[in-house]
Amino acid sequence: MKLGFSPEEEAFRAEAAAWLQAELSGPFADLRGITSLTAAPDRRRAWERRLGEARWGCIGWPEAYGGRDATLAEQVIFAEEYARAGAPPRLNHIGVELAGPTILAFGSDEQKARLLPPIARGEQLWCQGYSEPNAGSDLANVRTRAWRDGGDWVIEGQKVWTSLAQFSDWIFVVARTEPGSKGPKGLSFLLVPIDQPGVTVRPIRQITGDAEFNETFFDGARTAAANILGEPGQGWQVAMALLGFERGVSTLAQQMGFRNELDAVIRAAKANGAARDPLIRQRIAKAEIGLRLMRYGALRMLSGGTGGAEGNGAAALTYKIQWASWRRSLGELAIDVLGIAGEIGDGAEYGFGELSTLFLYSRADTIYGGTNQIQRNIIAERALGLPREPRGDIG
Amino acid sequence: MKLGFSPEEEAFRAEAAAWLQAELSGPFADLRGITSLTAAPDRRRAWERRLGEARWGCIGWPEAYGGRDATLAEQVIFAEEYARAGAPPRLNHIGVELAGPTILAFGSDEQKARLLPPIARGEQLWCQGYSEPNAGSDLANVRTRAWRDGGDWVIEGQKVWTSLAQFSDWIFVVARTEPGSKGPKGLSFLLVPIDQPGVTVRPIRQITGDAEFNETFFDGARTAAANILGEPGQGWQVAMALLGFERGVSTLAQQMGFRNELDAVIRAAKANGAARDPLIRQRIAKAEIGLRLMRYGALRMLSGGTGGAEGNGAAALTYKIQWASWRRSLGELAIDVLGIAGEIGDGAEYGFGELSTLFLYSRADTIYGGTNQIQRNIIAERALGLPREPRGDIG
Amino acid sequence: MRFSFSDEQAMIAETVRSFFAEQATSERTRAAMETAHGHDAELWRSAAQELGLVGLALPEEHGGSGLGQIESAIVAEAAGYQVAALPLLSTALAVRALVAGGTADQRARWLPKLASGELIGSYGEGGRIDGGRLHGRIDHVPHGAVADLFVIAAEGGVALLSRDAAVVTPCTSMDQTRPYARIDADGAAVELLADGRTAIDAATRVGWIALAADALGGAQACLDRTVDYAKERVQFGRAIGSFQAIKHRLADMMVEIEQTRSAVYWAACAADEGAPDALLAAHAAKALAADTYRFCAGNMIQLHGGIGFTWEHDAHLFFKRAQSDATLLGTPEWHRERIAALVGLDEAA
Amino acid sequence: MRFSFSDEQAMIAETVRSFFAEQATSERTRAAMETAHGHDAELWRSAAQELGLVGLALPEEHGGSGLGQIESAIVAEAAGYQVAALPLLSTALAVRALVAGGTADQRARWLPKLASGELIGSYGEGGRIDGGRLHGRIDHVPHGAVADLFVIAAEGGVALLSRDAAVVTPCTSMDQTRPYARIDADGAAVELLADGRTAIDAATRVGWIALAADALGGAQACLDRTVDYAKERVQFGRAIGSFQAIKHRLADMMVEIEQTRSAVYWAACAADEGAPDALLAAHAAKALAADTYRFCAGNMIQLHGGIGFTWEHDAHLFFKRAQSDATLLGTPEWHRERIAALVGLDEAA
Repeated sequence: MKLGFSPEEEAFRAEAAAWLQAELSGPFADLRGITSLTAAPDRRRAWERRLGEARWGCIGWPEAYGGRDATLAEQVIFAEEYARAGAPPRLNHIGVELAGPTILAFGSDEQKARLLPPIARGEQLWCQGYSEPNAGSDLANVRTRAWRDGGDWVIEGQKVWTSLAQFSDWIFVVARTEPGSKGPKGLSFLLVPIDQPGVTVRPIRQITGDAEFNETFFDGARTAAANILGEPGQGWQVAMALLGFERGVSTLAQQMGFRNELDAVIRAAKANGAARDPLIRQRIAKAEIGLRLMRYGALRMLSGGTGGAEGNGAAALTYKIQWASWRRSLGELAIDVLGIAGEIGDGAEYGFGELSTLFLYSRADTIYGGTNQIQRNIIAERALGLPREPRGDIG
Repeated sequence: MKLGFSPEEEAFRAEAAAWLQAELSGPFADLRGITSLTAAPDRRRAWERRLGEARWGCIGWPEAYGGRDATLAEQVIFAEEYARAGAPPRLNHIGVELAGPTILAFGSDEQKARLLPPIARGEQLWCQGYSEPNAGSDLANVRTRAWRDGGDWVIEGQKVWTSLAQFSDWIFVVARTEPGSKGPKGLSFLLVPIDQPGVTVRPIRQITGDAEFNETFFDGARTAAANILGEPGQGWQVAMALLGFERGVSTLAQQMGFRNELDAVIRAAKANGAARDPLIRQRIAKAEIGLRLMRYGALRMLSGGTGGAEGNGAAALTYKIQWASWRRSLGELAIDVLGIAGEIGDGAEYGFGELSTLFLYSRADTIYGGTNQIQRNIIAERALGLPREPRGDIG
Repeated sequence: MRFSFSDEQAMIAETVRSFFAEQATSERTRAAMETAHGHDAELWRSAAQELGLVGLALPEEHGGSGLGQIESAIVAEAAGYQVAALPLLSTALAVRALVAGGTADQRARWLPKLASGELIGSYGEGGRIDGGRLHGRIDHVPHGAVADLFVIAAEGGVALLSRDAAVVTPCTSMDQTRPYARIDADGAAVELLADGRTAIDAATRVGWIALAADALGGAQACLDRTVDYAKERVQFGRAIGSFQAIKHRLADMMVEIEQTRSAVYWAACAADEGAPDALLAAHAAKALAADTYRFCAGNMIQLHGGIGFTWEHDAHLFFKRAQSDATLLGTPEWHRERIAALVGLDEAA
Repeated sequence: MRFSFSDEQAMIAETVRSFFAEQATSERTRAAMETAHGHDAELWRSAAQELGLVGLALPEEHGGSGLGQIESAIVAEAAGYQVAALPLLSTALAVRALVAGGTADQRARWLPKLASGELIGSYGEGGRIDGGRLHGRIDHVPHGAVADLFVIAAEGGVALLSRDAAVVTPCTSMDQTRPYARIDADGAAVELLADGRTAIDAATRVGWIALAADALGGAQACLDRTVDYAKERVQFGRAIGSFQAIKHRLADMMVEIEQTRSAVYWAACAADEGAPDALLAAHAAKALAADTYRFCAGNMIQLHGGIGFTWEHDAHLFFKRAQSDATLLGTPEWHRERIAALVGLDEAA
């Protein structure tokens, strides 16, 4: 057990920091400090390409596909330096952290050679099509259908909460390819180009007034037969493996965003005197503890060994509910620090400052990507071995 | 809607207060201020008789059975004055508040005439036999059996958590009288004298070090055939009705005990300086609010009208979880106010001061009489009309 | 002693519930939200003139019905149940300040017009009075953009300010059903109330109870709508209301709501009866109701899943009004701190 | 950078878990509790002499194994898992104070005997030192009734006190597995440590981590035992572990425990590496672990139902030790207040 870094690792840190510093005070200075997931999409597309050119886009991937074969420590360091430099959120987060690793795990050599390098070069952006309006937490209740037509798959149906679809080139779609099948059986994992007449992206306005998520409609959308990951009918296994990648190194980048948010709360509390309130102080301390422990929890997951009797595989199942609950609490803390002033926006349009928006937006955290209720089921059943919830339909 | 009392009611208050004052500074001065449910049983038996003689024992009952036909307001007033006078906990709580009302509701004229007056006179004390070791919250899972033998019922089995059984003359027992029946069917509600060879009472030592609850064993215990309440097989209906009486005027007396406990916490906080801690102040304020609202919640229940769209019948279902959770929180507040000093007892025997004992003892509040989990089921199913939990056995 | 509605109160409750259910629909509320004034003028006219709801608690001599806080709470609860976009609270604050602290002339001049709904009132804290003129900025004035008359608790006195005497700017407000305005008073001519301290005390106490009642209604609506949804929405082949996690969360909401109901009507009744614990009751009601509403509205979003945080669904209206109910006229923490003082924590041991 | 046990650490963990599971049984713990000294002397001898657990983190020159806080936390966690009745904490406090602040002579004289388990140490705060003599009363000295040597942080310095120089009275303690004693020192002759401030800082930091590790082990035991019970216990014809309310409560316990595990080993590792955030980590571990343990032990009682609050069942041992872990050496609130200061809340905006 060792938390410090070796001299070689510190040298790597210096290299990464220098490159980021040069770019973000030079050609990409306008992106420094952006935290919104939807701001400046064109410039952030350019930034993805720049990362790709310099091979900083997917450092954990094999060199053959545009990565650096970076060690865990190097990935941790790069995530830290990326955030420290004030670099913007990755527009291709889903391509880099979810689609890519899944293609690495399930793709054929042809697919890997064809699909991974454009992600690594920052040329092709990805989004995900999991949820459906009637499914919600019941991810396996897929109604989107696909069937073979000549050399193509044809897709009919609707996905929802497809974040970033408006900026993406590709979407992966879990579709029912065996007519009459139910639940997790008979599904396939298809990779679908977005820029085609059969795909329509419609933004969903949220509680914040903004629209970050979308509904995506597939109306005779087509993709080549080669764009299936795994075998037909194996879609559920691929999809579940992909969800596992959500608990990867990208969590560290996410945490850096949280760090910025907590720092903003602390600044606000100091500015308006809330920092002297013992109740607020306790809550800030709890938030600080929770944030630090997200980092060390992630390092435990990534280190892969056993920190306890159960091993870290089971512990990793607690990560989603942990960060989601933490951030929702941070939102509540933020608005309580601001007081009534936090309920006033500064423009004529409906919209608020960063911390008030955090209060509203963070209500979604405990819902998307598996509600807290679903997470507790998963922990209870998979980590603790308690009996499964009975389904009402397919048992 | 009116919270104040009329001049006639205030006159009643003066009469009750004067009588209590005379008794508790005169012949029963030694009982004043006692809060333990098990202390001084012989003297408290005498006190029950004195209450009975003066017809203060069961004032809400019909005059024919020893009561006063008191109005709701008079019952509220007496409960308040009883507590204000520092009178001890009623040793015959279960007879007065549970057994009596159930006999009134389900008893034959013969049973009422025979059983109620001795309760009203304070001559016969009662306890209850509901829970069984293998049943727990699943009250209907009764294994205690009873069958007719000549003019008697004969009882075999075991009950647990029979509080006050060591001081009681009678126990009511829910027993299975239809062999092979399951769940709530085939049960009967029997009234059984305790002082007989077939009944053995064994105390259960608790987390506090004390023993307030008991196990009660029935080994060929007998009771006369006349001592069944309702028809054979109707025991479950009788038992459920009895549980409803737990939400009666007696809640006000219980609350007066809680008032004393909260006052003790406030005194302790002022004495050791914890009262200056803003976190403690918030918790004390919450406790104060919760306590007040128990009173007004009880008055709403007892007033019987509609305070909201659902009517108060549904609202009454929330009372148990409300007081139990409140008191458990009060126990936690108490020990936090005391700090580490609260973990030290003053004698050589294992045992602690009132507030430390409250901390330990109150863990039981959210368990006995239906756990918080069971209470939430009841509220969700009966008040909100949500689907019932499926049983694993009898559907 | 009877802690349940009288027949008349039950009738009022029935009437106002039907009224708001029919009139204060989601469509109309959203239309009012779009104006940035958060005011359904047609609904206001009906409420004030047809039902006389605005003047309910006003003495009859001033054009009111001479009822009390219980009846006012019934109205506020029903309006809250529909998150109605109406200046009920702001007007009640101004009215109560005038009743308690205005001169006879001020009362006679303003109260009948406020009671009839002809004028809308509001209340703010800030600014300073100097030589009969109000200076400075007053923030967070509820429904200020549509108010005609303001009671301003300023340094140096409590002022009556006409809308045209100062600059009133609507604010982009998180809760669009009770939006705030800002007043910039650059030496506006004002009248002083006769007894400012009494006016503020009376107005804020009424405001606490009104906000608590609004929160009670809102929380109950969150529960009712979520229960309905939980019975209909099917996931994993079952109504989600059959999952114990959902059931228990809904039960917890009901437990809090029922305590809040006791608190609101205790506070209203104690106020009407002038009971010794009336102040403690008002603090308790405001503190608890705000927490309950936020808890229930947060759970409404959570239990609705994805649609619960869309703009299209009403859940966010409740969620934002809950936040506003919590911070306007004192946070729950502030009210509990007052209770801590009232129970004697600052007295010698 | 690797945040998981090394092979050697994993082996130590395996060894001590087996040792405590076999030796620190409920029967032996209860026998130790009955003595009012809360000390299983046989277990202590085995732990100190056969396994060398007491001297684990002591430099080899003083008879220790030269390991660090990580290994000490592994031992404390394993002991906590069994609520072992052993003066591990109290001795660690005395040892660490001596290592950090004792003179060379003091270290040489006492450390080997403490490491071997021949002597038991403890630590207390209170009293005052005057002319080389200790006066006054020192409360809440853990395992004081069986300790031979006390480090006393008094007004005027940090003293080394021998058992026979003062009156030591065992106290009836809520947690009988780590009972307190009271010391009455009526001018007892003491030696002063060379650097008292450093001694106290080092001892308390080690104490915080040790208590956090004890709490981690205890909380994990509460979870494991309750999971086992929930799988076996049948109510309403179903294993109670099939009810979602129970499942979710157990899941919540695990979520807290896993964060606590990260906190404890972060704090231990940061201490060993002298990391800049070591102090913050120690506060975080103590605060969180105490809350987690109380939460888990409370749930253990709740989910066991009636038997959970009987004396006969072990749940109360965990519940009481959790309370003791929370209050000894600073409450969670105190530690969080320290963190609030460390993150700069008292600095200018």
